[in-house]
Amino acid sequence: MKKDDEFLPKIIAFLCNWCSYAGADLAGTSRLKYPPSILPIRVMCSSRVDPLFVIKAYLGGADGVLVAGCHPGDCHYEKGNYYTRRRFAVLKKITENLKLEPNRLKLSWISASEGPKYAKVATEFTDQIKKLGENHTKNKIFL
Amino acid sequence: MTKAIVINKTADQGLTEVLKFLLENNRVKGVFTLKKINKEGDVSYSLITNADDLKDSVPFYPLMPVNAAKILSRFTLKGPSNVPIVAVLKPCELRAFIELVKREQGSLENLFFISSTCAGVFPLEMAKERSIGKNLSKYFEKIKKLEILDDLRPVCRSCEEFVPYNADMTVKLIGENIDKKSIIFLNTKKAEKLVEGIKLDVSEKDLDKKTLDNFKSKRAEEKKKIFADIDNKTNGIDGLIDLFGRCIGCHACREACPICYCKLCEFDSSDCEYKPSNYEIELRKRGGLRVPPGTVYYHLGRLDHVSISCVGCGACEDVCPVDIPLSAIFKKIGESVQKVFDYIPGRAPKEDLPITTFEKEELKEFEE
Amino acid sequence: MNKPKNKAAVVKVKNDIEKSVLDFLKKGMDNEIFDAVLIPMKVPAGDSFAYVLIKDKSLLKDASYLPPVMPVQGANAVSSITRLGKGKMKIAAVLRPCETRATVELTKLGQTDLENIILISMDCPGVLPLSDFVKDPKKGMKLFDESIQKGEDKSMRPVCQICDKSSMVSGDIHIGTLGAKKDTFFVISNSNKGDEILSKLKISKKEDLDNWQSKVKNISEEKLKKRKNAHKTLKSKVGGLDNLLDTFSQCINCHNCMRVCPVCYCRLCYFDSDKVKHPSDDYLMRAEKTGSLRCPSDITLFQMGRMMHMSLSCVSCGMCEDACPMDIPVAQIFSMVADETQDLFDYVSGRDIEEPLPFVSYKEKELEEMEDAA
Amino acid sequence: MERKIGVYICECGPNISEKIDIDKVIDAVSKLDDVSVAKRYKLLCSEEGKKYLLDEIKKQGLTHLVVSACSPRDHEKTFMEICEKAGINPYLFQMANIREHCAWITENKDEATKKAIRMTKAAIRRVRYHSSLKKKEIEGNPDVLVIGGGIAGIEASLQLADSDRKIYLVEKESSLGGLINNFEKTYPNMVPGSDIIKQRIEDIKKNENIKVYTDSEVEEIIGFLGNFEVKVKKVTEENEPAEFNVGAVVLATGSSVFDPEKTPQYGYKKLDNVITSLEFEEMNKSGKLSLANGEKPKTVAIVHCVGREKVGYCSDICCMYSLKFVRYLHDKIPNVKVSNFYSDLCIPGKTHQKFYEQTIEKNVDLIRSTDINIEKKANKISITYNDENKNKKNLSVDMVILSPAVIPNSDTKKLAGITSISQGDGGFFAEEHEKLGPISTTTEGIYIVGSAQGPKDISSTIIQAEAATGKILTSLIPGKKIEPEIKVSHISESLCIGCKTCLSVCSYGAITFDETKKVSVVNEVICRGCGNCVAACPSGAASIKHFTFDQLYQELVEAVQ
Repeated sequence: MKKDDEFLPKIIAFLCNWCSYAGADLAGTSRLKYPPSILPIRVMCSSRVDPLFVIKAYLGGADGVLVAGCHPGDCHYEKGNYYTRRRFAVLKKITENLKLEPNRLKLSWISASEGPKYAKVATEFTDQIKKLGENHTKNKIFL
Repeated sequence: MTKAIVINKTADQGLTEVLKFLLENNRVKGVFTLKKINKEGDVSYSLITNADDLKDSVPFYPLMPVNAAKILSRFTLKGPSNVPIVAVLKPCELRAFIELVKREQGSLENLFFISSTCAGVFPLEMAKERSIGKNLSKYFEKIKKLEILDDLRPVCRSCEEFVPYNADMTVKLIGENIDKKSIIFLNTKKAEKLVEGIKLDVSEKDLDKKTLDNFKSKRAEEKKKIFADIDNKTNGIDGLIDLFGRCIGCHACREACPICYCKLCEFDSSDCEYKPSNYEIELRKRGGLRVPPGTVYYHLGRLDHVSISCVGCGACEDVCPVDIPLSAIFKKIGESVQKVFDYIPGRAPKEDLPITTFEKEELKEFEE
Repeated sequence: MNKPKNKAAVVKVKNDIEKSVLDFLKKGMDNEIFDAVLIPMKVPAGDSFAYVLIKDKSLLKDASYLPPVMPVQGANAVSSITRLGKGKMKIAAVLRPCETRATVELTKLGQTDLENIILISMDCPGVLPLSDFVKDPKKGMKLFDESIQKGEDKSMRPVCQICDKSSMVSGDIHIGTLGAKKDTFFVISNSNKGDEILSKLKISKKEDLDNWQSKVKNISEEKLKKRKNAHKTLKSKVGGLDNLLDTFSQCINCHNCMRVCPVCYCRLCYFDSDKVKHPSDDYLMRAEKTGSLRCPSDITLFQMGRMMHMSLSCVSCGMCEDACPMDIPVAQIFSMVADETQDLFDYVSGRDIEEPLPFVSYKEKELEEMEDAA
Repeated sequence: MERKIGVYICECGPNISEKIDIDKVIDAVSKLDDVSVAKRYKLLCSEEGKKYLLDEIKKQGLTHLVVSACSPRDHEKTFMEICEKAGINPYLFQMANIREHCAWITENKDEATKKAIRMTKAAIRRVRYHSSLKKKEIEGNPDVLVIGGGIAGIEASLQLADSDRKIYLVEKESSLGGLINNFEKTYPNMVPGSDIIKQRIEDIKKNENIKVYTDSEVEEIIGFLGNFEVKVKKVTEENEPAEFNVGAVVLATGSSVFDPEKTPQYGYKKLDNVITSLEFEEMNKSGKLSLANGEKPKTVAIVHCVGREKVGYCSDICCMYSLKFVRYLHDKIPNVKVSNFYSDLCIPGKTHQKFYEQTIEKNVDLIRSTDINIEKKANKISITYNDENKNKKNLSVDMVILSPAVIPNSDTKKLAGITSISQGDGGFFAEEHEKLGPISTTTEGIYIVGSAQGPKDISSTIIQAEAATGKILTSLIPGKKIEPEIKVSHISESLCIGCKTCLSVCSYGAITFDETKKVSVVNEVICRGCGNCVAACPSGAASIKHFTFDQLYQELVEAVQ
């Protein structure tokens, strides 16, 4: 187990193809710098992100999970992200009640033009996770 | 004030008399209610079509063998009943059925609902031991005095939704002299029409709000305790592992849950099977892994799927072979999830399921 | 498999047998005979046990090869690991005899791949009823240990009390404790895999097994007697439609018995499928026939259907009874039925992987007694 | 089947090679299951690069391809084409974006390398669970259905017909032309409305490419770009609806006006000589420009923005036609006094300013006002209002013309239901995107033209008609096959429990319900593949191609391991 100062979190980032993934691309092309903690998984729409994926990621030992999509109203598929938001809310409530470190989960709206915002979210979320430390579920046997 | 039938008999006998009238006068073709089914006095839900069989009916027997919503769903799944049927349900069962109807798992058409202010039921365990019979008098004594009987299921002791929604008739079952007088409120025009011409005195009455509020506050107290207790237990991942560690993966909770209506549960599907390589990865990470895996995942996933509609009926806990305090967990989380959308499952058939609709401006507190 | 077992290896017990068995397994891992061990382990809360697939040897010390309860049927654990393929790891699976036999049945049914699995069983004293145990685990542990000391089975599950196959060897290696000299136990090989392992571990099969065999023989004969009697009384109690209905009167249709049954391997049970969902009229019609219809209906249909589907493979492991929220003696009833249906074909479920399932094979001349004489 | 996965890592010149130790990545992945080759190359998207990849796939006999390089948004297509050329299904391919998401954003080379390894491994794991997808092609029907016989519909029909498209033009009234029929003249150049419309109607009648259904309404439209089944019914008779197939649909149902009765302060329908702009156009065209008692009005008030607050938008055209009315009045009634009550004047466009200036030279008062109230005083109409300085004022006139807000046509709602095109602001048909897709809708192949999409004057309407024509001509070329989305949802009939959750979350009406089997069914050609229904389905009955549970889950597993 690493010491916290050198601890680099593993953060799964579900990015919608049209906004957030493009935003992340822009962060790259603008050579912005953010921690290599973010591991992007591309989906066509944030509404594809089944809450079960988030649970799986958490139980699998991901130190953080980010779900990012187009801003409400700008969804490439019209309404997808509104449903994403509702599903996320339910999941968040569950983790809150079970004290399952709800702060390891994050929902963000990042548009294709918001490269800087993506870098900011990535950096801040990483710091937040560093404060929380490692997700210990990765050592659990009786899951 | 509401019209109400008043009979100088116990609630059970009183309602049975009304049900008899309905069957004999062909107002309904069937009565769905609890009924004694053998000499041992075991009680089960029954669909009664012959008025004589009503003699064994015990509509308000304090037991929930299964959540009746599941049976009504099975009954109307392939289409509405072609003939009028009256069903006597507990408030939580009625709410569960409404939730199922919202999910196309049943139909309200041709069904009349009779419910009651619900004093709660005994654990299934006691039916197994056949010890409910000797506790009946105690049960009614307590409830007359608006006291909460300790032997009742925790989820009942802490239930604040004991006044039914969407019932055509409501029977008074909480408060004084329920053993002498049975008062059956006719909440809907439907109900009034149904009992038209019944040879019993009908008068204007009201559910004594003060009594019920008083009772509700006691339930609220109980709930505080129970929630606080479960809150201590649900403590992060280790808490979950302690809670669910003894789960044997029988998934009876799901089978008993009225809201779990899927043909094949996601958690029994191939999606949840570990491939050899997945085992290898997990072992590399953890050194060891429970087999079959996914115990915590199953319960978290089920929480995600049902919490929005959980009516807190407690069926899950009743059937758990290893006594996991499921109902408290699901009730607590259910309520806090439902609060987010100001949603009470089964309150109104017309109300959209929160997961099938949205507001453009909402839930800002969940975004960053 | 099933070669005559007249010789076996003998292992010295250091301080206690459990440790020695675990030690034996550890040696197996040390010598890379297997990469992982599937074995029961106490759950963190300490109120039950669960199967754990162990790769990190240090975890072995917390394992227990003979837990006092059977919360999960080991066969399900094995199939969970190998149903989708044998994988790269060689795995030693420590299972009770009935679990081993269920595993063999599942293999015949294509639900497991045993190529990389080494099945290790032991003389089984039975297990305690699960529901009692979880209510007071400490008491349970004590009770179980005492019962073993005294060699009693009265606190074990009813179906364990009448188990005549508690030492049946159908896996690769069997840990024999019966008839062993003080502070030793037998390691009996039952397959080439088994022999291979013993030789790799440099344990030679010199000791002869008469002692163990005769002891096992006595016990199983005695238990068989008990079993026959138990079944006889049971038959008089549940025989006949009325009695049967009465027995299942409290069934709440949760299908738990089916879901925990190791040989009920279907993904979606026939009795949960659309085939058993009918239009409202059907239910009403049936109600009208008798005046009222018990709901949920078709309880007996389900139980008999299940007998039809799995009684030939039933290993009387008792999972169903453990999991029944209404304490219906399902396991006893099924063991009774299973004995008779399996007798028809002189079949013992899980006895031998080479024995074909009765329903996928036939003899040209058989079952005359079932045919119409005329 | 035995998998042979080829992993190729692009140096992208210095872009990746300087930031990531590519050889380390190669070492890390070349031992993985099913990986038969892992190599680096200087620039895979270059012509030589593509050729190299093509040869490699063939030479190595690869079954699956993983490319660690730039963003799939840049070059996924490029490499998929190479797969196709090389004879492996393009969907047995996965990209790891180690440039934008790794090389360019990470300071430290070791860390970048570690992340690149992780990302590449995840891609490798994912690709093992990919399955071949077959390209779908359908023969698109080039014919077009145009709903609405006003100027918008007429213009679209004629333009399309000129390029030899067969047009079905449906109009619910008995004659074509729509509102313009009533306009004596049109602003800004005051040419008679009939000039614009008459000739066109004649052309339509002559054109055998155009089949006109008057007194008819569309009853049903089911399908997708290139293939819509249409039912059209005559409103007047009880006969079987006409059925035909088209490849595209133009919604040109136009608009009507806000009912001033909803704003009683204007006295409409309560007082004589208070009329709406449309009534005035008719009256004016019929030449009987007079009061109820037959006399000519000496003083006329024109009230703009009637109902603007109620509908919540500016209707764009009212100011201009209200000024046009001033012209009408002065042409017909010498020295008539006209007063225009407005709240904000809307005079956009390069020619309109001139029109405005010429108009106000005439005997007309432009009164900026609020809180207008109209009553009868003696035999005159009295208008009380607050002027710009909030002073209460009063004016008596003989006649009041109300210019009500423009609202969607009454049957918009019905059509919205039939076409599952949602109604946007003000109840007009919702365009796909306000700026980027002003005439397209969420259903490919259905377009909105004219004031069905929002208040519009004639010229903008014609612009839109031309735009729609362009879209249709380019997307539906006779003989050319159209390729619907492949990565679409599928709902397992055996697992679906029929709760309709998926139906309520689908934005495209791509899911229908089979009432006999009580299961949901995806129309694969309408589905856009967002995957919303998949996440919504509790029993895992819904799945989406190329983003299956397995594919995403396995990618995830590798990423967190």
